[in-house]
Amino acid sequence: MTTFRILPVIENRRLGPYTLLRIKDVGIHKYAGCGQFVMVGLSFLRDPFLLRPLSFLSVDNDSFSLLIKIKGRGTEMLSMVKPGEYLKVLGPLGRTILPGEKGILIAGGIGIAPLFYQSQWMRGGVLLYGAKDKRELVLVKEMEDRGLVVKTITEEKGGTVCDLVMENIALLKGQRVFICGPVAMIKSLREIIRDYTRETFVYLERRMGCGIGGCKSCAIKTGYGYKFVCQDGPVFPLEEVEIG
Amino acid sequence: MTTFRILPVIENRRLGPYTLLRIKDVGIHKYAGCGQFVMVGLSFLRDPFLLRPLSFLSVDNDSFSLLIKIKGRGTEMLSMVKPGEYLKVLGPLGRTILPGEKGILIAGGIGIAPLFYQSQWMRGGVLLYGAKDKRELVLVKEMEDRGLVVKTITEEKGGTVCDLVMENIALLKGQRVFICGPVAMIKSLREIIRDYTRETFVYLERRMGCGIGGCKSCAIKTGYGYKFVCQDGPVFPLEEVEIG
Amino acid sequence: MADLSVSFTGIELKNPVMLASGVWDLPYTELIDFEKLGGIVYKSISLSSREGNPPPRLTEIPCGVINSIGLANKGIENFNKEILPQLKDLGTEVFVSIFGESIEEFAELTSRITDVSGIEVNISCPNVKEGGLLFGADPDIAYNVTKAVCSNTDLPVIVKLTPEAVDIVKVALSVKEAGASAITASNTFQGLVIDIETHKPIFRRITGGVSGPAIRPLSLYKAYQITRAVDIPVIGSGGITDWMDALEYFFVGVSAIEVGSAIFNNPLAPIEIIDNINRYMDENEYKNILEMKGEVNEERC
Amino acid sequence: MADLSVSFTGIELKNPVMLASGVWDLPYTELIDFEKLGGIVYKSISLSSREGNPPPRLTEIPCGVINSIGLANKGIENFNKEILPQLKDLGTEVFVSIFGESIEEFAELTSRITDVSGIEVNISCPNVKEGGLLFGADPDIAYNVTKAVCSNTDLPVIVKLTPEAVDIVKVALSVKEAGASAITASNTFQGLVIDIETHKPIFRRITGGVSGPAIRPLSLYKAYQITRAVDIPVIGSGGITDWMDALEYFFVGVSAIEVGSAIFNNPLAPIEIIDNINRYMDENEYKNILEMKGEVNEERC
Ligand SMILES: Cc1cc2nc3c(=O)[nH]c(=O)nc-3n(C[C@H](O)[C@H](O)[C@H](O)COP(=O)(O)OP(=O)(O)OC[C@H]3O[C@@H](n4cnc5c(N)ncnc54)[C@H](O)[C@@H]3O)c2cc1C
Ligand SMILES: Cc1cc2nc3c(=O)[nH]c(=O)nc-3n(C[C@H](O)[C@H](O)[C@H](O)COP(=O)(O)OP(=O)(O)OC[C@H]3O[C@@H](n4cnc5c(N)ncnc54)[C@H](O)[C@@H]3O)c2cc1C
Ligand SMILES: Cc1cc2nc3c(=O)[nH]c(=O)nc-3n(C[C@H](O)[C@H](O)[C@H](O)COP(=O)(O)O)c2cc1C
Ligand SMILES: Cc1cc2nc3c(=O)[nH]c(=O)nc-3n(C[C@H](O)[C@H](O)[C@H](O)COP(=O)(O)O)c2cc1C
Ligand code: FES
Ligand code: FES
Repeated sequence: MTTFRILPVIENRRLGPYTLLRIKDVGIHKYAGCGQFVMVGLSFLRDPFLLRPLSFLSVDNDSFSLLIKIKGRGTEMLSMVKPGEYLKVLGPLGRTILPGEKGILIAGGIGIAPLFYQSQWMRGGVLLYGAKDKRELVLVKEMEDRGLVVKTITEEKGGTVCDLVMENIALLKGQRVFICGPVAMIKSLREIIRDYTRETFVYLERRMGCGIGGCKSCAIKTGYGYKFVCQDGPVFPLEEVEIG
Repeated sequence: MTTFRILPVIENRRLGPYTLLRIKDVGIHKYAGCGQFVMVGLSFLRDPFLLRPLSFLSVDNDSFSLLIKIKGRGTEMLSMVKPGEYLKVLGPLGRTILPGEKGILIAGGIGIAPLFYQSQWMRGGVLLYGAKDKRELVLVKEMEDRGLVVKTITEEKGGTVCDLVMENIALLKGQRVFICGPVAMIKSLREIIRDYTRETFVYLERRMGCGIGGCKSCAIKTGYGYKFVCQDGPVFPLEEVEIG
Repeated sequence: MADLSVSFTGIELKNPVMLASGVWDLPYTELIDFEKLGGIVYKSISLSSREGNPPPRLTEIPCGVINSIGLANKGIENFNKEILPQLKDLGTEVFVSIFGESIEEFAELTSRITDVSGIEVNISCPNVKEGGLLFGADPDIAYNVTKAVCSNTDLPVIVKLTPEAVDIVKVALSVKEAGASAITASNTFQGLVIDIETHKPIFRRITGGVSGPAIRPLSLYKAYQITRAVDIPVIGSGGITDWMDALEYFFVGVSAIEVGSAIFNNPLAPIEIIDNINRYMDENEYKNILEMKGEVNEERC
Repeated sequence: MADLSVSFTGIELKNPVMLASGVWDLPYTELIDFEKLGGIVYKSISLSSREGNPPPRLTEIPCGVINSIGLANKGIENFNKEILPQLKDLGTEVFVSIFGESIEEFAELTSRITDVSGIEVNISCPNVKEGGLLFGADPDIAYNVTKAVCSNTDLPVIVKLTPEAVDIVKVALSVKEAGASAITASNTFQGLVIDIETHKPIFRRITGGVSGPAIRPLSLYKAYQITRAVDIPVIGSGGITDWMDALEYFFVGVSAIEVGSAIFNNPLAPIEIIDNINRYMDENEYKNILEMKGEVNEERC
């Protein structure tokens, strides 16, 4: 059930280089499915004009959380919202996916957000997680507590997610794999893992107008013509989509 | 010395139907003259695009206060600023005036703001003060504590400022009078007091672009051609200006 | 309770607030109570399916958006079979926007449209190679397109103009002459955004169409010019986000309005506009929308 | 340290950031370090004093302003005696904008201007009865005005165009032909705001000129069209509020920019733009502004 509402922020805290916003929303756990996201904006403002797509990071009975990396003005302003202030929230949006019982998650940077949520639906598995530096590696302990085997790498020392995946390529054999991270990472991974995995899914991003399938702006080329990230995604089989 | 700075709000409280904002600004008391104002806006925002002109309500060593009546979107958003948040502040602006030792102040509604500041520079006198209802009569006690004789009237019961002035017309004889309030009130008062006062000054409002004499948008017709409220005012001899 | 209904040249709306073409689709029925809307203009349909422009197709600008969708749609057959039946169930007046790359295409397309409350002729899209605003910028072509549409249908024909026309009033007069029942003024403005990372235009087709509050004073002026010069009803479009924006349009004399990009910022905008116009009319004792029309004075200096 | 200086057709600036005409006046010297600016264009001066339009003269719109100042100024004599000496002391290049209601007025005005770095010819003001954008919208009149100005001065002549011209590229080509050293693209757009309390246009002259971030994608497109079609330098104007906006203009090939309404929102905007362009060029190893020019590709689809 997708709704548009004005909801209060009840927590704003730093998590590594990111901002974690918790938003009050009683009953949201009944609607927010794995793979879904919300469009969020500051109330009162018409500049920034568009709401910003953000993945669910976690959902409980009376609130949900978002993890925000500052990219431009929109995310900067969202990061500064204080408890007691209100946000416009449109969602849940996107198709729910089958998380699978276990499976492999591959995260780059802020890509951890939707994968962390996905892990809430899983019973373990493996997380391969790369970031620029140690500070950017967040929620590792929580993922381990959920029963995932977490392997991390940082660019500071070690290398990229791709290096980490290559080191652990055997783990991917015959598995369902979910990837979320920057376009360049997805492109490289595609080559690396092509012959190993059973199925590979990727969380994609696109500039969005409406977030709900109205404006046709989040088009992505697939083997079946254009699809829409907000409506047909944001998670797609990797082999179906043209990346970048 | 006019400056443009980003300054923190240190207090936001209700005062009657208005919002009182206190803004930290060490040393401002050395610059902010009687009759002057500031242009204020929310930092980060380019919509509302223009800063809003607001009179000094009070000034001390390390802060100044503004009293805001919500009129449209700009004042509404300013009223919601929380302590710890920052405002863009341009000022002090406008010409300083000679408050005079005593004299008569006539305030309608939010017109009390600059007159309250003026009274900080005076040594008593009389305040004739009208408002819609009792809740709108603010700062009366403080004015009395400053040695002013305060007479009030509300539209609820009693009538308008004009009624109050007529009742007390004898007080105006040969005095310097300062008026701040809505245009309709100024117009009526002009007729009522014309033959009584020694000099009458009026605080005027105009839509402002720059606030500092750059854009020529705050023009007001005077006996000497157009003048500019931000630069030549906001206080003008009543007889010199065309009202409304 | 004020009477918000409007009726003009064969068009009857329970209130003057419509959803503009292209910004919404069926999923919005989950969010908005369509029964409350005066009308809906479905996104522009072409004879055959169009895949639209390569992404990115939309980005934000100050107080608005710029798009290069390129009229992606699945064609008239799909519309008639899959979409229209669902639209008809929504409890509001259904208009369909049509787009052709030639006059013949417009004619043919028109002949395949039945069972709607009216047709909106899109000769104003800035994001296509053929047709689009090239048609709407030229009074003669605009005349011919309108004529072709009008001769192939008995439905009310609304022509949606481009603010990029050399002389929008001339185009308005032409389409009136050709038989248009009403004019929508107006579509998006042409704009350019450069991606400062790539140093290139963000869109593959270089320019896009600018919409949202940013263009409101510009669009309102176009609507104003037309209401004063042309005596067929005008539907205002461009930057309307709240009831005060809507009033500005009514005061220049439009008969209805379309809400477009505003729904990206606030999906409930159209409903809030209706509720607030209602409240405003009650408070100001307007009995019907017509009373608010055209209160704008002659030039005064 | 990057070299921000630019030099074109007789104009030499220490950096490409100028203050636009009409938004500032001498009191700004208290706020901004003028020595840091590439140049300043003083507000449009006419032969004799003009009192300007009746108030209100300006109001806010989404992400911008709309003005109807009407070129209030005290005339050329006052400028030469009272203003110019003060401007010359500011340590930056001084340009003066001129405005006439006839070609003869432009010619006469020009002959009375000396001792500045250049003249900006304003044939693009939307807020006056005679001259203004009526001149700038017509390639022939634009030609004649430019010619008249150029034949009366040895100073660099910059012509400031209106985005409301039927074909701005044609006008640009005309003024180039007539001898213009550079083109400023562009002035404000025409817009309308209705006061919902009075139900009437907020301005006595009905329309006003729209500026600020709201128009940036529209103005940028005009600048882009001109830089591609006309081979004299272009100065970008319209909606520039920060260094990223400025870069968009440089990437379409302008030689300098003017910052206008932005100073209402942030008086320090021009200085911050200069500092940030400097930083950006260092970070990206641009050695001079020219290197950033015109990286925009041909149409790609
Ligand atoms: C389904 C989905 C889920 C996402 N989940 C998260 C998340 O959990 N945490 C997080 O930090 N980020 C997430 N993002 C990315 C986030 O939406 C962008 O970083 C953000 O929109 C950038 O806005 P901005 O104003 O800061 O940047 P700007 O670059 O100033 O934005 C300008 C415009 O571009 C759009 N835009 C820019 N980059 C992107 C992008 N990468 N994806 C989509 N739109 C973009 C903005 O929406 C806006 O319209 C997600 C994106 C999508 C599509
Ligand atoms: C010198 C001066 C001192 C002032 N002091 C105070 C004060 O101490 N407290 C207070 O509450 N108000 C004061 N005002 C009035 C206050 O500036 C306006 O109420 C405010 O600008 C309205 O903005 P808004 O966005 O809420 O309203 P909107 O109507 O949405 O504003 C739209 C535009 O109109 C302008 N505008 C609208 N009304 C006025 C007005 N009356 N005067 C100037 N500009 C206007 C706004 O600045 C803005 O550009 C003062 C005005 C001036 C000129
Ligand atoms: C994403 C998007 C898609 C659009 N598609 C169409 C379309 O298919 N047909 C059409 O006539 N107008 C289309 N428009 C224009 C709108 O219907 C509307 O006229 C314009 O955006 C101005 O109004 P607004 O400022 O309220 O958005 C589109 C606008 C946007 C933003
Ligand atoms: C209040 C105001 C006054 C202006 N006066 C003039 C003027 O006298 N001469 C002129 O050529 N342009 C004038 N302009 C136009 C600006 O110089 C500038 O070209 C335009 O506002 C677009 O740029 P911007 O969006 O950066 O403001 C004026 C603009 C404003 C807002
Ligand atoms: S964002 Fe509108 S269709 Fe996807
Ligand atoms: S507000 Fe700009 S001159 Fe007064």
